[in-house]
Amino acid sequence: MSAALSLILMSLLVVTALAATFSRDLLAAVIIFSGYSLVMALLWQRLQAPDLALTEAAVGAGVTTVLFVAAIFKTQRMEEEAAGDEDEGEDGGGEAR
Amino acid sequence: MGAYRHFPILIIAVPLVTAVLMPALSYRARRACMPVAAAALASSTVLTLLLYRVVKPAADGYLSYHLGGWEPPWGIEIRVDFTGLFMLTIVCCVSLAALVYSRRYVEHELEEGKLFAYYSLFLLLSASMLGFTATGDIFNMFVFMEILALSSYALVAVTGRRDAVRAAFKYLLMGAPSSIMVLFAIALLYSVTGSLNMADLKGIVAQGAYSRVLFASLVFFVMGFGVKAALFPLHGWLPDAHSIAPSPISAMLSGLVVEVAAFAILRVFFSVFGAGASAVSGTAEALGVIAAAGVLYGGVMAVMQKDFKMMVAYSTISHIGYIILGISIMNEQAVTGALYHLLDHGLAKGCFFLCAGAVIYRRGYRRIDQLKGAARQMPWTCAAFSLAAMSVIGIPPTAGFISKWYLIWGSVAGGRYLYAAVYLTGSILAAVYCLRLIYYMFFVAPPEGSWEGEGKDAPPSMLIPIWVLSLGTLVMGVFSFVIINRLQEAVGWLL
Amino acid sequence: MKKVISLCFILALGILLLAVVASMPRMGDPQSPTNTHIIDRYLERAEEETGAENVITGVILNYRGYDTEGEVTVIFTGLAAVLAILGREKRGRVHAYPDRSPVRSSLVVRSAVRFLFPFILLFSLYTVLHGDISPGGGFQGGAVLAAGAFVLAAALGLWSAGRPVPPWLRYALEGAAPIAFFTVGVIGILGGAEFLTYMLPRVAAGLQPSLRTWMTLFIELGIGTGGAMIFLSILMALSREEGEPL
Amino acid sequence: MTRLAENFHYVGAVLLFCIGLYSVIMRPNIIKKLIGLNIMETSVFFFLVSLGWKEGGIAPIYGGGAEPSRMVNPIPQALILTGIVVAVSTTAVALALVILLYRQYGTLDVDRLMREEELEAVPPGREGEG
Repeated sequence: MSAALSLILMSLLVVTALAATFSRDLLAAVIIFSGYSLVMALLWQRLQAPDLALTEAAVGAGVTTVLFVAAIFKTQRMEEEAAGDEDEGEDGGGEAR
Repeated sequence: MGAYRHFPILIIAVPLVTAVLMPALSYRARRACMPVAAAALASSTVLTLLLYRVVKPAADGYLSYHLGGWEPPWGIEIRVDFTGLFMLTIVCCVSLAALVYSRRYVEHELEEGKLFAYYSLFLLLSASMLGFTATGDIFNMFVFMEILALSSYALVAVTGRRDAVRAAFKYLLMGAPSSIMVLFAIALLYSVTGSLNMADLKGIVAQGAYSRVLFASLVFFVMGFGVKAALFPLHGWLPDAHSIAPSPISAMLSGLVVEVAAFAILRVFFSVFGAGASAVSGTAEALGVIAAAGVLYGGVMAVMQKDFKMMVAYSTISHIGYIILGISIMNEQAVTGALYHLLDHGLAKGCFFLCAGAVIYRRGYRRIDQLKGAARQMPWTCAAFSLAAMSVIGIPPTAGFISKWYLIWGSVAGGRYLYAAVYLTGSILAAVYCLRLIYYMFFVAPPEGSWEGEGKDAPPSMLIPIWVLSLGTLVMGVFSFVIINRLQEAVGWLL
Repeated sequence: MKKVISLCFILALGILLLAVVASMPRMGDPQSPTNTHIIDRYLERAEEETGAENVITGVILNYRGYDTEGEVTVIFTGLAAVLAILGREKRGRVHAYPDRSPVRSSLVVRSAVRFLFPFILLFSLYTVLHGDISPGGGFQGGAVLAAGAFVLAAALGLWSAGRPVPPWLRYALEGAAPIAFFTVGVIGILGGAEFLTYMLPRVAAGLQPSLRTWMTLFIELGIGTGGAMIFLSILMALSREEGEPL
Repeated sequence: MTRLAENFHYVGAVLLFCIGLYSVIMRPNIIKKLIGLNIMETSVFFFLVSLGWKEGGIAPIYGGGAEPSRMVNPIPQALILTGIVVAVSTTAVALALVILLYRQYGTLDVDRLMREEELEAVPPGREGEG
């Protein structure tokens, strides 16, 4: 197998992982994570693991993502601003007491 | 051998499949859940006790079961050796007691729709601990560890109260990365050995190649299991989870779950890497220092607590330090003491949490100063607590004395006088926090209106498990000769 | 302060791991321990010993069948944990769409999903049944089926996704995989061999291979349907409305 | 150093592991922590898959005249299949906890949760709770 393609795929993995980590929009982060799983599945296919590629594409990119999305719709979509000491959170959970 | 051959798998598989059947059972006969669960655990207990007839503390005294008939390095093996059998017995007995206790307590505290999930998870927790202890395959150990972890997260949160959910989440946030670390450790180990079977691994590790990778693997194992065992700097999740969970679950978590993780460290040290491996001796040194710090930290924090269950939780951190310290000294007496302390800790801490649960069940009191004069209303509970407390402190006829004796003997024999001093200091701290409670319970007049009432002690279905555990510490202390020599012999073969 | 310590910890771990990687066997080296120690038997004899052309299926169901039993128990534990935390959904009270949107998705999406779903179903069935010949197997197929059902749920609403399987059947099938394993395991013991053995000495030699095929198929189907049902139930429980009685 | 270059798959796995760990430890948002957890998990799987690969390897499936000697190691693949299941189960449990946590605290931010905890640690008038 050609190392170059693997390297490209791996750098794509690192980029998606970083993007998922730093995006403020949780929904976007989850979708990026789904992309990460797909790239991972491709890489596994290249490493001669078709069973795993199939499973990762279905579970990592499919099931996990949908579960995340369901949870995000039950909670909130945007990451909160960093909790400083005197911030006025829009939900004000801490200050209500 | 005969039918004994199949006992190891049946011990694990019967509670496991019963757990899976629980939802269906609750659909047809809700009241039957608890008796069926108890029957499954009781059958495991009986099978475990019967195994003492075939498993001997000798080099080839273990019972090996080849799943699917595939020989060990290729297939998965369940290997019950004497130390493992000892741990299996502890798991069976304490979880059976906690399950019997659960009935009154949990049906009082949980919504009815969640009961089947509770019993199902309870059985999964016990069965996974049995599988985790008995397995001879390192990846299989990881699988059972995950069942254990998932069920314990859920059981902490099962009441659905604010603080319970938060405690469970904290537990998960530390527990899940630690599982991944264990997986990474397994991957590293596999990368340089190509094997997953513990006995096979021990042979390959002894050849000494790739020492750097092996060292990293061991560090990851210790970090991973250290979180699960609440080893001192990684204990952050424990006080909340243990004090907020329903009391029978606290007893399971404190009496068994952390212990099983400590036992896993022992397994990794002696059965996977082998006491002679260079990685082990270096790691053990560092581990000893950390564990000694944990003994003192847990003890001091326990003295400072105002909440009964919180105090017991910190005491757990201290006692896990005892066990890990004993393992890290790595001589026959100290490891025997550590193993015996597993038994003592399981019984005594289980009893403590069940007592706390009985008080909460009757009165809803959690704070220590509310326990003043508790013996007026709940003499039996308080007496059982005192007996277990004697074991935690290490007063002679109890099991705690025997285990501490061996631990101190081991540290002196190994020339670690400082560690012996740590053990003694830990005992003094234990005496402070336990005797204060006993004093409050028996010798202080209760404040107006707090303990007179109708004067009922806990119901029998709660008192019996409490007393079984409490008397267990006494019996295992008085009759320690039944097992401790054989245990020492088994440890001799392990090292 | 805490952040600095954490960062240092991560960095230290990373450097430790890089040092480890530098001293590991070369990747892909046919002489490395992983490629020499015990795998010859798996690669050369798997087909005759397990009857599966796909060595991975052979390993999963035969050599390491007990791990797979643990694995299916893990998902069951996941489901039991979710139910213990959130409770089972009540029929008809789950919002039609996971995203609570009252607006139905567009006709194009709905038709496309309706058109695709039978193919996903077919593919997953193929994956389950052909697991021992081609890539795939019980869990892979179950995951594909669950992913397909999730797509249906996202486009048409949860109850449309759940409708093909009535709740009582779904509840009954959730435990299918561990029970299938246990059954086969006990058959193994009764057949005079070990737990999870497929070739039973007490059965006539001519029948052994076909019995093995049937038991393998039974387990594969158990894993597939069990896995898919559990995922569906988890999604339903996650979408359950708050304040609903259990 | 040459070994690092030869083992660049492993280096990638280590990098992803560290990114995941960073996300778990440093990001205050719970969903981010869970994504980080999944990244950590897949990085270990990636490490294992690379471990099983062999130069010029083929997938370990007979048929079509595949030679066993060229097949890649099936064991890591079998392990990862189990690992994937474990990962998704953990995620499901964690998400269930997240939903309940959000219902009760109205936030997904760990720093805020900690602050609530400190507020609750003062226990006046909650003796009655069991």
